[in-house]
Amino acid sequence: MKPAVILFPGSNREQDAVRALRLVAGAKPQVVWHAEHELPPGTDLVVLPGGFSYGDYLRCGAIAARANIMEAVRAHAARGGLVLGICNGFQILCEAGLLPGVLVRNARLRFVCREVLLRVERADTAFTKAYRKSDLIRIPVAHGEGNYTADETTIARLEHDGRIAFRYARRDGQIDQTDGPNGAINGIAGIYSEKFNVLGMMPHPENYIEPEIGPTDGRGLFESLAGALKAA
Amino acid sequence: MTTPLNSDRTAVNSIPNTSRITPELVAEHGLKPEEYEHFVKLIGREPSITELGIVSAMWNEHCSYKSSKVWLRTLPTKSPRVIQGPGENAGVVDIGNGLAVVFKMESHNHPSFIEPYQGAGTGVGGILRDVFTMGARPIAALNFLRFGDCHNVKTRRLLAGVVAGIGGYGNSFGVPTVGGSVGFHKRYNGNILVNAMAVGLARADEIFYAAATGVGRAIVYLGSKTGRDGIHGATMASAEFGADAEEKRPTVQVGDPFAEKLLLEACLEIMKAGCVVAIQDMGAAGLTSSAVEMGAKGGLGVELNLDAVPCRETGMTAYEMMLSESQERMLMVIADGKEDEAEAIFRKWGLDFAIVGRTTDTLRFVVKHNGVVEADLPIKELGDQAPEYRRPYEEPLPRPVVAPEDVRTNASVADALERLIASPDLCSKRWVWEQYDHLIGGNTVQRPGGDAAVVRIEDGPKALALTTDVTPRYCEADPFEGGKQAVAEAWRNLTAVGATPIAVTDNLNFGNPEKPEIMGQFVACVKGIGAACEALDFPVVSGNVSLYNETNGKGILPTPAIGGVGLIEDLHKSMTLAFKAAGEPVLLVGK
Amino acid sequence: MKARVIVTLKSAVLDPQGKAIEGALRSLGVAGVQSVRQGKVFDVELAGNDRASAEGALKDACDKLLANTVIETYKVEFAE
Amino acid sequence: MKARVIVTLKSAVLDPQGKAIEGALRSLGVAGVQSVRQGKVFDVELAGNDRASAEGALKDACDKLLANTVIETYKVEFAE
Ligand SMILES: Nc1ncnc2c1ncn2[C@@H]1O[C@H](COP(=O)(O)OP(=O)(O)O)[C@@H](O)[C@H]1O
Repeated sequence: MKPAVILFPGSNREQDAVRALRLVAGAKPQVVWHAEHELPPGTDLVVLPGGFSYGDYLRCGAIAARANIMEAVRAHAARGGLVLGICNGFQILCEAGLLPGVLVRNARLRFVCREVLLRVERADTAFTKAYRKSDLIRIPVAHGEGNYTADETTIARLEHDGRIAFRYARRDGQIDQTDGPNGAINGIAGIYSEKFNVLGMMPHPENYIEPEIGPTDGRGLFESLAGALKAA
Repeated sequence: MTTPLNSDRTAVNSIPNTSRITPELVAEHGLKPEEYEHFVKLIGREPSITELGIVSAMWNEHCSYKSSKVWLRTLPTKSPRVIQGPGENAGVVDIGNGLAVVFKMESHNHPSFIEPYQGAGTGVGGILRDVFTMGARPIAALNFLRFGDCHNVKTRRLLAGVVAGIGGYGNSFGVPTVGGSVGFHKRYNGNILVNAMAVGLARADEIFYAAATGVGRAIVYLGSKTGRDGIHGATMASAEFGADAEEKRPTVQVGDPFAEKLLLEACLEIMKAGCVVAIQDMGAAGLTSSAVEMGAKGGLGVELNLDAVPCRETGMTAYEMMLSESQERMLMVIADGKEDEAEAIFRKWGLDFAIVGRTTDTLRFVVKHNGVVEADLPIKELGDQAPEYRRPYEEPLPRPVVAPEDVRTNASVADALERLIASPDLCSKRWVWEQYDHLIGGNTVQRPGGDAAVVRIEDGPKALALTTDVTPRYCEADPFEGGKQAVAEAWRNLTAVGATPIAVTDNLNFGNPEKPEIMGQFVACVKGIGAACEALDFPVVSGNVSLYNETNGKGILPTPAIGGVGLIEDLHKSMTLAFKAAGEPVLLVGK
Repeated sequence: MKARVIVTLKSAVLDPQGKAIEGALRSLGVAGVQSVRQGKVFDVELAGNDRASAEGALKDACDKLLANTVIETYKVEFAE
Repeated sequence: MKARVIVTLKSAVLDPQGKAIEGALRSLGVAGVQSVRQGKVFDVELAGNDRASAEGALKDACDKLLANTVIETYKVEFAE
């Protein structure tokens, strides 16, 4: 497994991502500066980490989406390479057009940092094989703009194609319509690209991997990636 | 730039002023007549307007601690662990394994009242800079907040703005905000308290200090550009600089957490590359206090060439540049021959970098602009010989102790409990700390909501415990006991999570020290804090004093906030406050 | 009645957003951009048809909430 | 040359910020406010004096960066 973690000015969870890839997937991630034009040779997973790239000024992720390295990320995705965008990374993927829709301000207009329950919508992708379908996992969110929205046709297509990766759920497994952290449409917490090789998600699995710190439900995502890339 | 060294050691005889230095002008700069006379005697002539601005910045309460210094000196500041006590940007304490914890607390009360979001945000920015200037990467932030009566609409707006501002800055910068305190009382109606604390981690043998060394070394300006932010002497300024002065001089700065994050990374990189001899952040009184402190502490002169200062606005005068409080800026002395390497690192991060001066052997602080000497002052006197007061104070009379049997109530225990839980001071503060990213970094072992926050150090098993405490109404009732109690509470909160308390920082928020009863509160609180710290072997390694906090002429409750830091050797042995199982005995310790 | 309120930072106040956008436009090769300052616009729908009283209400809104005059200035415009 | 770009949310897109402001204005007793929508304004300083080429550059800026056309629309105005 050869992951590359992209560092934009203002990224701030890149070390959290590196630690998760190291501890859970046994990888030695390379940190790649946004101004580069190429990914390190052999890169098989690109991670866009959390943070406030360019201060999230203008719109979250908007300026980072136009960075040099994004051309290489686009090409990598087009070849079927795996891309994981977490939080700001998800916002960047949407702004770059690698995923549809957009993340706008939380419905309550406040930043929110708390643990949420996520329902795993499918367990047959490179990102989720270590989970079971409909598993409820505990993962924290930490964002001010995680309210996923898109036009009706886009949402309908995402739903129809099974491209919702995770939804904010209640304890009984139902979608959290009222009390979700951010008001996202249909409780959407993460989505896949058409070929299921690009995943964008608001919650932070990389912060829930060590028993010393808290729950470890985030490990499954990195274990899945390790498995998928070993098999490949 | 090739400014020649200031080789002639005699001061200039005079620097022409366009407008006269009148007593009114002196007063508008916050200098008492006797302070001004003292200054004139020191320099042997009438000061220039720029010099007046410089001395007013250096000798104001905030920079010089002139009312509090004599009392602060009574606090215990040493222990075998203490590497650096008060006097630097932050305190430094050894935590073993070659590591040190670097921390400090600072107030941003007034700006937060005027513009809560930006005021609180720049408060966080300032304290983070204090910590990373010393070579430490910030690993946690806390905040201590007091607001007025919570039924006021104004209070709600202030609370919402301050909390959003703290989150807006800390979350974007990328430090977990793991704890703090929020309280309400009508005595804060017109003067809220916003105290921010930052905690960083550094290698114990790679701490950076403000004292400059070496003659002829480059003094470098780093970070964001200089604008007319927060310049003091407003009334004078409007006379001197035209009618649009109000528009030109916002008294509140806008923070740029993004620039600060870049500044952090660039500073740590440049330090690692061995480029830095001395470093000081430009906080209040920006360029003035940073340059003077670097020189005064290092026993060197400083010559600045303001033509090289990166400015955001055109036509800035020397006076304005020296007093600007623009945020996200630093001053550094660069190691010989390392200028290019340092510059390359800063450019990579997209930050300004300019050589704005040199160290000299003259012990004078010389400021040049457009080829003209605008200031030429003795640097030691400016830095170290600020006036110091032993202000008159009244010994506070502790309020009589209230006996439980004298308190009449017909509330049932259940009703009383309900009222307690519902009171704004005691209710859950989740609404507040959910707006702070308290998990970033992946090291937050205990989150807000417990007795103290616990943050893992690197990959463990060590961890730090962090808390901020004081109960202002105790300090009002009996300042000495209240001061003691604040320290004891911080100590208990740390021990309750299994930590050994190692040191404290403080933020002493009081009213007008020129009133003997307020000064009396201050003195007694400091004595109480000192007594408790002494008894507990809990040294004070950094802190901040905020005076003149008043609402309609009446002082706030005396509020000496204590920030406590404890060390946990093995985080697996730390404790949380939740009951773990049914049927277990509950013990009460103490009487 | 429709009105538009434009709130901008006073000219001497630092505008970190504008600065970041300026840099981004330059690096995207948009020609000739010298400076960018960002502000807010509020499109407000008001009851009634009396321009003067609407203007009063909006000034009130700005002073109370929409702008912090310590760092911002505002302007009220009416659609024809 | 000075220009102003105004970016607003498409009318079908929900504007929670505008809603919140609307509510706040009502509770502050500002009279007659029926609805509020919030947008952004960019005051741009451009080199040169050619209005047509400036307009081109700004359209470019909007399409490339200033507006997200999934949810927003924009308008370019020139100062007289
Ligand atoms: N401003 C704040 N920022 C972050 N955490 C806070 C803040 N205020 C309170 N908390 C957290 O909420 C919990 C309870 O706070 P407080 O009521 O002051 O408790 P205590 O009296 O036990 O110190 C603590 O864990 C504290 O860290």
